[in-house]
Amino acid sequence: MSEDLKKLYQAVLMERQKSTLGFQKREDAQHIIEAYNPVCGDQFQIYLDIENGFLQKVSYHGYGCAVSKASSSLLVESLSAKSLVDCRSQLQYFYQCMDGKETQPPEIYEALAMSKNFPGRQQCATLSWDAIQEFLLNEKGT
Amino acid sequence: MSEDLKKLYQAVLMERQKSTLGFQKREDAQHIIEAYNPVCGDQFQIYLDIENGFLQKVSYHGYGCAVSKASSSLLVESLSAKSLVDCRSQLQYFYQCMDGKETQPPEIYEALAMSKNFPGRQQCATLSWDAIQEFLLNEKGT
Amino acid sequence: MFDARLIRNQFPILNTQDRKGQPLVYLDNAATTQKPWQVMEALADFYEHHNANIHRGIYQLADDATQAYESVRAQVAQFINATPEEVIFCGGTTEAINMVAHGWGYDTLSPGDEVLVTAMEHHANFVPWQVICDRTGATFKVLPLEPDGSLSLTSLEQALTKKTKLLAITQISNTTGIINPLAEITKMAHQNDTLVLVDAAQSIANDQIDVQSMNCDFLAFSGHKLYGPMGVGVLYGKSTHLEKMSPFQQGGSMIYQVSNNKTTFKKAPHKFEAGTPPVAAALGLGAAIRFINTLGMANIKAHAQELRTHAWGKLSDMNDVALYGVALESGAIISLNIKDIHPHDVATVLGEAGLAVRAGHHCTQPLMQHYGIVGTVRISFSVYNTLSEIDHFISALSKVKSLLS
Amino acid sequence: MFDARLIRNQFPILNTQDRKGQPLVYLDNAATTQKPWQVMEALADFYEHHNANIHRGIYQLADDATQAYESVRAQVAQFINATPEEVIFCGGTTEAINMVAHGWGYDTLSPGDEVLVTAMEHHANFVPWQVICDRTGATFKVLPLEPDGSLSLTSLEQALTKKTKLLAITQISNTTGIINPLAEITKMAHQNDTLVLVDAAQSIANDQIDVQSMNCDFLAFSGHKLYGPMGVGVLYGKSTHLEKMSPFQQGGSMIYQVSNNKTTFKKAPHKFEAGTPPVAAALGLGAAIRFINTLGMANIKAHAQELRTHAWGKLSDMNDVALYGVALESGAIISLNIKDIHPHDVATVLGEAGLAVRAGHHCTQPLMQHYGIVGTVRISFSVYNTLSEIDHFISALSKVKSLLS
Ligand SMILES: Cc1ncc(COP(=O)(O)O)c(C=O)c1O
Ligand SMILES: Cc1ncc(COP(=O)(O)O)c(C=O)c1O
Repeated sequence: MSEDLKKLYQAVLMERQKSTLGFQKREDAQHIIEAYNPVCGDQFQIYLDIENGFLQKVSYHGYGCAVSKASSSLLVESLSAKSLVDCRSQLQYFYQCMDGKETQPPEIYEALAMSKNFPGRQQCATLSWDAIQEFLLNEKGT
Repeated sequence: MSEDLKKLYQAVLMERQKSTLGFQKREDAQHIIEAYNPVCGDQFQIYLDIENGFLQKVSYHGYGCAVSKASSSLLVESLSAKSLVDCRSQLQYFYQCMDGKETQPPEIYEALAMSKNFPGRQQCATLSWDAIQEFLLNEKGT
Repeated sequence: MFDARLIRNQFPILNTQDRKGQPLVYLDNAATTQKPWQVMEALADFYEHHNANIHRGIYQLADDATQAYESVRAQVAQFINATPEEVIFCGGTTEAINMVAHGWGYDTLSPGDEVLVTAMEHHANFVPWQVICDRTGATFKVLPLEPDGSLSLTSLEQALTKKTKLLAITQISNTTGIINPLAEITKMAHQNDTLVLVDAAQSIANDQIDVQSMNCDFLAFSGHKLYGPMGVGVLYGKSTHLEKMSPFQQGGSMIYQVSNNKTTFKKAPHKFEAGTPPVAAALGLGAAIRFINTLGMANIKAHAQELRTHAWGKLSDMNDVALYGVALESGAIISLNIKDIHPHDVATVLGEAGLAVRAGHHCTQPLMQHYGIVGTVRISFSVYNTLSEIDHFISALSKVKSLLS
Repeated sequence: MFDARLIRNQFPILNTQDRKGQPLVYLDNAATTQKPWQVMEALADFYEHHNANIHRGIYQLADDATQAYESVRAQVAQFINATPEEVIFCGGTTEAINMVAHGWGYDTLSPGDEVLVTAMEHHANFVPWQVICDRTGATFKVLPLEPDGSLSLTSLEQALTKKTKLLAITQISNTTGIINPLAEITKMAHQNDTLVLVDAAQSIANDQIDVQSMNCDFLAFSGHKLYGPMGVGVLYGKSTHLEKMSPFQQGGSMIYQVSNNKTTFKKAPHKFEAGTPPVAAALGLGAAIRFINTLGMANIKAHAQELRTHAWGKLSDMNDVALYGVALESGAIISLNIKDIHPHDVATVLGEAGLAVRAGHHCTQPLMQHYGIVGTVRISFSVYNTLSEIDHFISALSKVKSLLS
């Protein structure tokens, strides 16, 4: 069992997967964003409202692997109650960690970044983030 | 230049090709039979009448290579004024010569049979004969 | 029977190691099989000694290439008990099915007609029918399955009516390995004048196929699932159907005569082979069929059954493993899930241990919807797999559980 | 420039002999080129080290295969100055054109619309348009040529109207080598909002192609005419068109989501690649492009021009030889006839002398009808042909005449 694999799965991810942080359906949300990977069938909805330029009541629901779930849960944690501006920079920071460009990433980001060492798993770590990024691109306002 | 090639082309074929034996359009023929090879585009019409069970006024016209022309001309010569029965056995004899099953074929048949030693040329020797054979199959009467 | 360990020597890739120095345990044969050296040899031999475009050349090379290509057609015909005129070369199962869906379907289907497929079909035998029905106004019907994922012949009988113009059905499910009894099914269908297209992608390498006794109207398979190269496949069709069917593609080699106003086509099979075909790949397929014939299909089938029975037994002893499909009378495929662990996570951990298995929906989303799941872990067997590889898989599964649950 | 004699060493087949012990003089490159060893090596390497089905695997092998396949897509994109999303792999030129004719044409064309082709098109760029026009009720128009077989831009300008939805045109005639000035032609066509599909089957190996400066809407070519394997080809399409275009085939790997009622497709290029693609052949195409890049397209073109000029000069000195097309600014192809001798008879005699040339209509029957002939003898050149091979051909022609006339 390689070290990379342990890093990817152990501790952090397992914990998050078991916790239910942010795992909640909310059909009356202002925005329901689809995150879908046609290759593996993983599919999440991200629920959020935007109030005065801040993301509120962010949650997610759906089905996916440990990596994509942990990553979605992290997304909820990272973007909740942030302004659109802050969300955008948070996303940038996240992708820098994923690309290994950030030299001192938080432990959980570092663990997720390990996914790129595993065939076909890169997208799992970024699935929900990619969906939010596309949403924010189209969303006017700062 | 191989012996086979000389046999195929020399003397007999050249002579026939130059001669115009049976090379004649006849739009008012009772039967006009198409012989067409889609691969090379060779295309002949065979004209004939059937009178009391005998092939009459057989001729051919069209465009093709030296081998298919010689073979068509030979066909005209071989079937003219023959009864349907005799035509059918003549065809059988022709194919036996082509297949090398006849041990003492006439010189011209033997020359045509050489075509099977040359890539893509087998059909040239039998093009018109194949068309007549199909015609005779559908033609009732003996 | 044969010794799988000896057969492995004929497959160069099985003697290589991954980046970590682990040997390859290849259990993804339903996706594509590995290739014996004879197949690579056939490809190289063609390009080094016989390469020419076929059907149009008047020199030795082109003639050799044409004859070699046509002799594989005869070989395929013999392999499935058809005549060469009924064997059409194409790119693979997917193209073969599209040829019928669009070629036959476009001319034949109209509103009121129905096309019936089962809920266990691969997308390749599902979506083309959905699309052509949409275009022609015919009705696309999906036959539901029994809870275990198998087909009920009673339901099938009820679903078949005079309106059903065609039934498109797989011989072996690529997800569960379930085998459909096709000889019975074609009999049922023909009573309603329903044509039957058989997707033989999974059966072609695992069971003797006889299109006469099966009495199917069309049958499709890919070379690459039969130890042959990618990029070549076969559509079998009964001559009476092929005569009437329009060519899916048009181009060189399939033309009888072309003019500005009118174009006529050659007879089958050439009518359906527009353009330069994959000649080398076809010769590779020929080599693959020779390889299979040497082993003997009965032996191949028995070997796969031995592996499957062994694996199914071990897996059903594990109480947090869910198995899909049925224990017996199945193809060389098993689909499973470990409780609360996503199939991709399972496959990643197994992959690290050198085990190549597939995880996901296996291009059978309707079947996933039937089971109410998103995906499975799938293992599938071939002539070179051994019982000890299965044991290795089973013990790796335990590691997965300890890491992930 | 390069020395063709040294290049020959890279082509194993050129070092073999025919049954009579004669070396191969291969002058049928327009039908298919021979393959350098790098291409065979790429095929074998894939099957011996990386064989797996792509796009769906979570193990190393499948990931390697996917990345290798996608890297060839990027390589092709660079080769023709496109982006990878605009590069669709398929079976060859014929399939590429059929994808557009049936995918784009079916949705777009209706009565009153016109599709324009030229009388010099290969059947592959003629018949699919004829068929789709017939199905949709659009008008199929064939642009006549000048007596020498070339295209008049004035006639083309007159033929293009607002009704012309698409112009399908070859870059280089596969029969005469005539080159059509495509940058000018696309400009003319776009003034009428006419899309332009370029058949690059003959130009891809003989001239630098830049889809941006050519500004074509679609472009099609085959790997096997570019030193690559048979069974793989490319359709380039501008992204805006590809987004809207329906997939010609449906199946695995191109699906976004499938259910009984509705199916959605992925984005281009994947939307157009249903089923298992010819991965090894694509890698072979990658090796072929590397081979070409090493030689340099400018050198390749100059070499072909040298051979053509030499051959054309010698042939035009022979007073019973008719030449078709134009002397200058032509691709690596010459078509001819010897007075009163049928092209097949010429090719048979040449074939006996080890010379591989093509005879017939070259899948351009409308062009034959234009010239009022049934066929020609065609020679076509490649990087490995030498001036002395041309001389050998010329002297063999004399033998043909002495034997046959
Ligand atoms: C100009 C032209 N277009 C199309 C084709 C068809 O190519 P393929 O047979 O590889 O599909 C050819 C080659 O035969 C050609 O020369
Ligand atoms: C049952 C079944 N049908 C069709 C296909 C499609 O085959 P291909 O991708 O070779 O066209 C497959 C393989 O993926 C399959 O398993």
